[in-house]
Amino acid sequence: MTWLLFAMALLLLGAMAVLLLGRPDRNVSWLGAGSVVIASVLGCVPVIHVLSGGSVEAVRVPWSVPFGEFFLELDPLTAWFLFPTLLVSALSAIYGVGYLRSWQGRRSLGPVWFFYCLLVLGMMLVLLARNAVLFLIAWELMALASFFLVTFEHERESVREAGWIYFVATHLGTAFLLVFFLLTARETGSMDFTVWAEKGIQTRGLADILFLLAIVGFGTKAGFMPFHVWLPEAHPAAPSHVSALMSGVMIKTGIYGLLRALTFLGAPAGAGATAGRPPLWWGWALIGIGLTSGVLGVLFALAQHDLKRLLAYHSVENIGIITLGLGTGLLGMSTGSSMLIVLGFGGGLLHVVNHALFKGLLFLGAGAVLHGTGTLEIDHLGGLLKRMPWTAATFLIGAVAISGLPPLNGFVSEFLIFLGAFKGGVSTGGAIAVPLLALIAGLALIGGLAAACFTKAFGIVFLGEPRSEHVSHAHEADWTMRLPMLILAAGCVLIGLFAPVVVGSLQAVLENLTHLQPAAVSENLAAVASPLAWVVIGTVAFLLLLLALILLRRGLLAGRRVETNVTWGCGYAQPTARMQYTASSFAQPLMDLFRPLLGTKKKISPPRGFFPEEAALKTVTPDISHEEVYRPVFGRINEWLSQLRWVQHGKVQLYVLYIAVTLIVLLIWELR
Amino acid sequence: MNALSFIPLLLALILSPLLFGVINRTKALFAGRRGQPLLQTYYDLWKLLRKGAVYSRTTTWIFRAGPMVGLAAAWVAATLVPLGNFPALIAFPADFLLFAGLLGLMRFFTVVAALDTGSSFEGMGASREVFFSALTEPALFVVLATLARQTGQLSLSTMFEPVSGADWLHGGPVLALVIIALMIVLLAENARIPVDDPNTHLELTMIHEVMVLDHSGPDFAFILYAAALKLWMLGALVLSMVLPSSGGNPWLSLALVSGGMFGLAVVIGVIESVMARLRLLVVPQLLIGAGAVATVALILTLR
Amino acid sequence: MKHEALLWLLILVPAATGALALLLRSVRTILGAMCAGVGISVALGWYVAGKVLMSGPVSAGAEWLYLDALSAYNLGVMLLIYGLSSAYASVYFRVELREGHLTLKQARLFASLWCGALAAMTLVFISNNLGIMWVGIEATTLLTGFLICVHVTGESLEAMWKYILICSVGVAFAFMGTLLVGASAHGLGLRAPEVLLWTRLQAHAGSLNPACLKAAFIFLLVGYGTKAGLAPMHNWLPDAHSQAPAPVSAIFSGFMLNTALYCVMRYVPIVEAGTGNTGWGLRLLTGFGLISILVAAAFILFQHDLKRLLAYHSVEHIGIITLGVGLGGLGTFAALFHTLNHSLCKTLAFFAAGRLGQMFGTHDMRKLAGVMRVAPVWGMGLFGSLLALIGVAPFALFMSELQMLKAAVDKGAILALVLFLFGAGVVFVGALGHAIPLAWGKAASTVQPARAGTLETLLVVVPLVFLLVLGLWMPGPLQTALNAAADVIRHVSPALAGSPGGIMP
Amino acid sequence: MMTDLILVLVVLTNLKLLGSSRLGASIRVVAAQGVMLGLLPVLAHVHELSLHFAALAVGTVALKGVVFPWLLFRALREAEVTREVEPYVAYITSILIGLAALAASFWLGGRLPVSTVEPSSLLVPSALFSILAGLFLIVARKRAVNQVLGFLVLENGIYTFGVGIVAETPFLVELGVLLDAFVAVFVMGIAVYHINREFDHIEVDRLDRLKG
Repeated sequence: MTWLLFAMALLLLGAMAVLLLGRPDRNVSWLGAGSVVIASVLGCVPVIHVLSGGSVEAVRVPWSVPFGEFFLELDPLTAWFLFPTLLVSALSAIYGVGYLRSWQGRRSLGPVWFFYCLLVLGMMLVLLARNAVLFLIAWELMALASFFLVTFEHERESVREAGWIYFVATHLGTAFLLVFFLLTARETGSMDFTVWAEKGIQTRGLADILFLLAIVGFGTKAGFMPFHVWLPEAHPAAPSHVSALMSGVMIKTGIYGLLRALTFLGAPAGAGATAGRPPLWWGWALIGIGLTSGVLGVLFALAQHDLKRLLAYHSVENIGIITLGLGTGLLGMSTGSSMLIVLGFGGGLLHVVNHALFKGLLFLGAGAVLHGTGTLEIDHLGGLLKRMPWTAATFLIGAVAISGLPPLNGFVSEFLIFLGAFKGGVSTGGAIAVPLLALIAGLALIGGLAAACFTKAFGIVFLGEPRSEHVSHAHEADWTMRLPMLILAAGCVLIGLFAPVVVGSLQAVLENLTHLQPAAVSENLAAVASPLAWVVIGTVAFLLLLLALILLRRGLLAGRRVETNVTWGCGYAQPTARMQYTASSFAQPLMDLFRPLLGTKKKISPPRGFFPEEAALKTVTPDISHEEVYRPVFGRINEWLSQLRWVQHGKVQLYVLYIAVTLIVLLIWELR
Repeated sequence: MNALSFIPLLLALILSPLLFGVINRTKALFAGRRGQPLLQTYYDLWKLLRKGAVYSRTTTWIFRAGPMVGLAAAWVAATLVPLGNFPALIAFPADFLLFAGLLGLMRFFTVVAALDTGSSFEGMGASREVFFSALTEPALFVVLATLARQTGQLSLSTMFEPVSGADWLHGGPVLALVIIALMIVLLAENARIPVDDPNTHLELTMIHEVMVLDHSGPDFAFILYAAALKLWMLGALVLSMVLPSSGGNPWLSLALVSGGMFGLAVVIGVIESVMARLRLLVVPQLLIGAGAVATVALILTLR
Repeated sequence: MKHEALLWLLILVPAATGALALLLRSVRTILGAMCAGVGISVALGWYVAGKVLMSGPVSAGAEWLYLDALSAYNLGVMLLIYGLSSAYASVYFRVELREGHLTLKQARLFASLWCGALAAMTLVFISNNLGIMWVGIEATTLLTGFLICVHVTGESLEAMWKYILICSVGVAFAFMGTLLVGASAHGLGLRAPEVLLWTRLQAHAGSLNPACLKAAFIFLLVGYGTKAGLAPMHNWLPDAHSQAPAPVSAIFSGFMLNTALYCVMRYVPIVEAGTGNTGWGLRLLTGFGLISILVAAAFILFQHDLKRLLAYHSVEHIGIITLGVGLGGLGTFAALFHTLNHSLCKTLAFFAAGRLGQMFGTHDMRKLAGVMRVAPVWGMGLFGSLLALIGVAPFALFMSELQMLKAAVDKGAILALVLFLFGAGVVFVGALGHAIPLAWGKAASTVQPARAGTLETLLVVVPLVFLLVLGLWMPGPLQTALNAAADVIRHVSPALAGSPGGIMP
Repeated sequence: MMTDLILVLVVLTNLKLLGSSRLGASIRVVAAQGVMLGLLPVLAHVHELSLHFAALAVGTVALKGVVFPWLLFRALREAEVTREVEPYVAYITSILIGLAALAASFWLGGRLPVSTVEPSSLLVPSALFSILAGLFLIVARKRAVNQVLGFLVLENGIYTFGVGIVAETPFLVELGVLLDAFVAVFVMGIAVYHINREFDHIEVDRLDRLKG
């Protein structure tokens, strides 16, 4: 624990230092990044210790704030989330040094690093806090810091708009959390998470209400449909290393919060006894949310033209997948099936880490593209692989991983969830089977669409011929930006190759989260580890065969005539870049099929005459919940409140009349 | 695992190219031609392997990696597929996830390799490929879920065991529906009529063929072989369900499966001869239909 | 004893300074004298308040002057605000002077009224006689009336007229209420001079005439509520705030409103005890609080004038404080804490608004944009205080509102909770929508940036840091003070008074 | 006996105010009302007439009867207006409303268990009525002067009430009231003066630039 305290102190110091130092920017970047990196390294020590079965560590310091106590605890669940947080924070920080270089001189970098340190600190506190007040403060600190990071390029109108949407969304979410915490506090008569976990919520109705509150409150941060509106706005607006941090780990604090909340609602405690079991509909609800977020998320991603927006929607999708895992776990809780619990929660938790890795990687890659070409319009890019080989290679790995394909990490976590769903769906009766089977079909669809989306993203951005001038002056990122991407890519591969080991490491966190018997957990984990061992064998075989083929091909082509020529274009001698398939045309068939869901708007000016001068097609896919839910609701409230304008319309007589009426009405009412 | 368990793999590796021959023969017969020799595919492979290669200046290592990844993936996948009474070389719970994953990987790289050429035709093919596969994927998984529910098994080798009359009696409709769905998946995944026409070389109409336009020499050989393997594997799955059980006699079952595979090839050939390729706009309906059929089967298992 | 002398001095010092200001001959000396006088009374006041908070109430002049925890706490906060505002006023008017907007006459008028208002407000806090307390409020109203139109313009006159008329009516009601309270004590055998002494009434609260007391409280609530800016009696407030010079708006929002609210708080324990502790009065307070929050929220949404926006924020926060008192228990504590936070924050906001207004020459937020770039220091002050005002953690206002929510939940006042959250949510959405362009929007090219001096920087940084610290750490003394003050309102018997048991879990 | 008479007169004067359009006349009526109220305490406490009441009476009469009218007439001269033009509520309606208010005041007065020194059942109701009438004048009239008058009537009402329960209200406070009323009117007078100079009218309903 002391290590963690040191780490946090260091972050605080770093924050203050960069703020005070201010200039020169170069050193500021190194100072900020350095403190984050060292803090992360320090923090990882106890985290790994706890995850490897070490004892839970806690520190309680009285804190002179009403109901507040500086109570931190590092249990496996916290450690599990803390690990990716620290990792991605450190890597993004290193990346940031190179990424922010282009702003040097134009803008003092002190504030951005200040808030970066605060954001990391906030996330650590959120994960560690065991006192409601402390948690809320940390939660808000996180929101505030990230708000200032999102609005880094506040000269741009769109960025300011995004910042507004983001802050409003997260703050309204917090409102629900406040109610959640205060109601729980009232029920248990304490502000202490450990007490909450012990007592749990016994009254069923209240537990249901709290569950819903938690879903809205934490779901807003995590990005459940339809509370996700801020994601596609904020992530593109933020500097890329911040997007990586936010999308990779910050939104996971929502998932963490939801899990933590479940431990209060008497759910996990009841895994054994029928007493505290959650009702079935909780699991149904989560699976429903997961499917909605997953399918709609990936569909909207497919419809985007901006690379970072696309990635942002994929975060929604992956949060959906994680939620599917949690839902499976909850169903397990309701039925007391340790298999479902372990596979469901295990898969969800593992996907949390995996998504942190590859989504972080992908955002960093997108950042490198932006840094190199100055645009994120997918249809303006192309052929970048030749100019940015490292970025392209790592991005490819990320793309394969996020599509859930072997041999990478995405496949592993989805394997767990799928396996759980199949086992449950096969063995049990309708009430459990139906959501699980829906999950199977849905996850399969998500997988197919994700593959489609990332073949598009990678293929159009990095392959083919450059589609615009932007690409021509593209340049590969420097090592500060490359190194983090390489490390993350390595992470994706390693988790894929050592899947059984990784799955084994879930032991501690699952015991801690679900209160199952260690035996129950370990045997279920073993039951999934053995197939994964086979998967790994298959993977190795695959790689060996691939190697063999490479050698074979080289042998075959050795000494033969290998010529290069233009792409065969059915007789076109010189295929120009304009003739290539664009991202929009690539996605068009799927878009047309799902038009009803997406509400894509097309603006076509078709070619006219014998020698058409120009023709244009423009498609925009506004966010459905933003358009259909929030805009109307906010508009309604707005116009409803503006009915009150006349109250203040300038006539003093009227004002006195209000007073008189108030007085007389009260008198008559109270003295009647 | 004993020697027998290598049989499905070996048969797949050796005989898969023959399927194309049989299909083409059947079609030729229907068209009243003599048609190419049965072993034509082998000749083609051999010829291609001995050729040099031409590459587009646009392309990168992705383009070269595509075919090899595809073939390697197909090989590994082949180890998971049972054949009639012969269980697969490797069988473990939920091995079909790895199977599907490998096919997905194969597709992923074929597609990016196609996009690597920067040709609009191959882009078009790629687009259609991902479009259709995104629709077949759920269908395939629902089929798997149905079988898993029906048999209570979670491994290809045990799920796709030959079915006895008894099974047909108590689960007849389910099996029938599953077979239909799986057949459609097979045709779509292997770019056969009615989804795609491997014969025409009018790019606009094609999906799989057009994606590999620019490949040549050994690369193309790999692709061809991988395609044959894919056809064989999915075929094997369908076959395993329709084949009657052969009381454990290896030779009998060997005869059964090899006969069965080519019977299947003939069926495909017949389908291709009597049906026309569907309009592209209609294909999604067919695939979604497959998913629907599979779902009906699943619902039947739920009651 | 010497506390007596001090209590008298508290009124005399500012009064004397005010008189002196009329005689001085140069604007700078006037401002200097003003700051000096305010400084002295701040020192005195804090000393006395500290004494009281440490070691119980003091009284003087045959109990006509009386200072207990509640009044001491409010006095302390008021003096803090006054001190800051005076310092700021000197900065503000120096600029005016440089630009030739300020004549000697105006300076004299301002300084004397400024100090007079201080004396009047002090009188409100230290008088034990409810009648005198009322006189103090009335005097404040009339003195500050002229402060609004230090610069005579059409708008400022209109604002002043509305302010004077509405508040006079309100205050008249308050007097009616005071009389009724006196009437309710009829038959207790209290001699005439004693009947309005708060301490006496407090002692006999149980045996006052309930019906009469209810009527009295309604009059008082409406009356003082008008002065405090509770909806629907708030309409004078945005006009006055938007037209008065920034330092004046600062004390208006910063503490004049709270002074009036303090008078209401004074009556709460008496009314509660008199009406048999049924929470009758508290319900009224809750109602007014919620209405104020919602009305303010509505007007914040579509506001274009920065100072009017801040004024409506005052309505909202006064509403929040009232709501807290209405919730009782922890809510009272939170309300008093919120008083401090809001006053600091709002004062800072008006400081910034004033200086930025001088730079941009307008308060129209459609023209007033990009302040963070034009004037980093004051921009930070404005943006920071706005964020704090809309309840962003880790600023102190978040804390007090959190405690208030807890009070509501623990009391089971779910409707109040929901309405409060709804209002706060609307305010957040609306105000943030104003604040972001304000901070980063595209500034008009005509605006010339102004470097902020040391004093100005201090005026921005000190309150912000204060709010930040209070949000993350509540000093023990403050907590005991708040508890002691809250216990006066909650009417906890002296034995319990001051014990943290009131709020700690 | 005398008290009742005065109180009745107060009520009547109020009704007169509601019905009159001439500002001059209104001012005089209010002055008269002030004088009567000034005498009220004396008459109410004939038996124990003390210096306190004497002083109070003198002060009241002086202020309400002399100073205020003077101030207001000055304001009138400044503004060169003599009559209220088209008020929000027509005079007849005003009087009817006034009667309704009178009824209401009696009802409320009955509800308020205030024990007055001289048990006069009229005192509380007429006080309340004055308050309501004053409010009505402020709300329903356009001329600033009229609103000052309204405020005065309101103050008179409160004063009446104060006198009624004078035993409980210390002398000092009463002087405070008088003083405040004085200053209030003074301030308002100056304000009217300023307004008139700034806008060359004193029609309050045209002071509506600040809104929203």
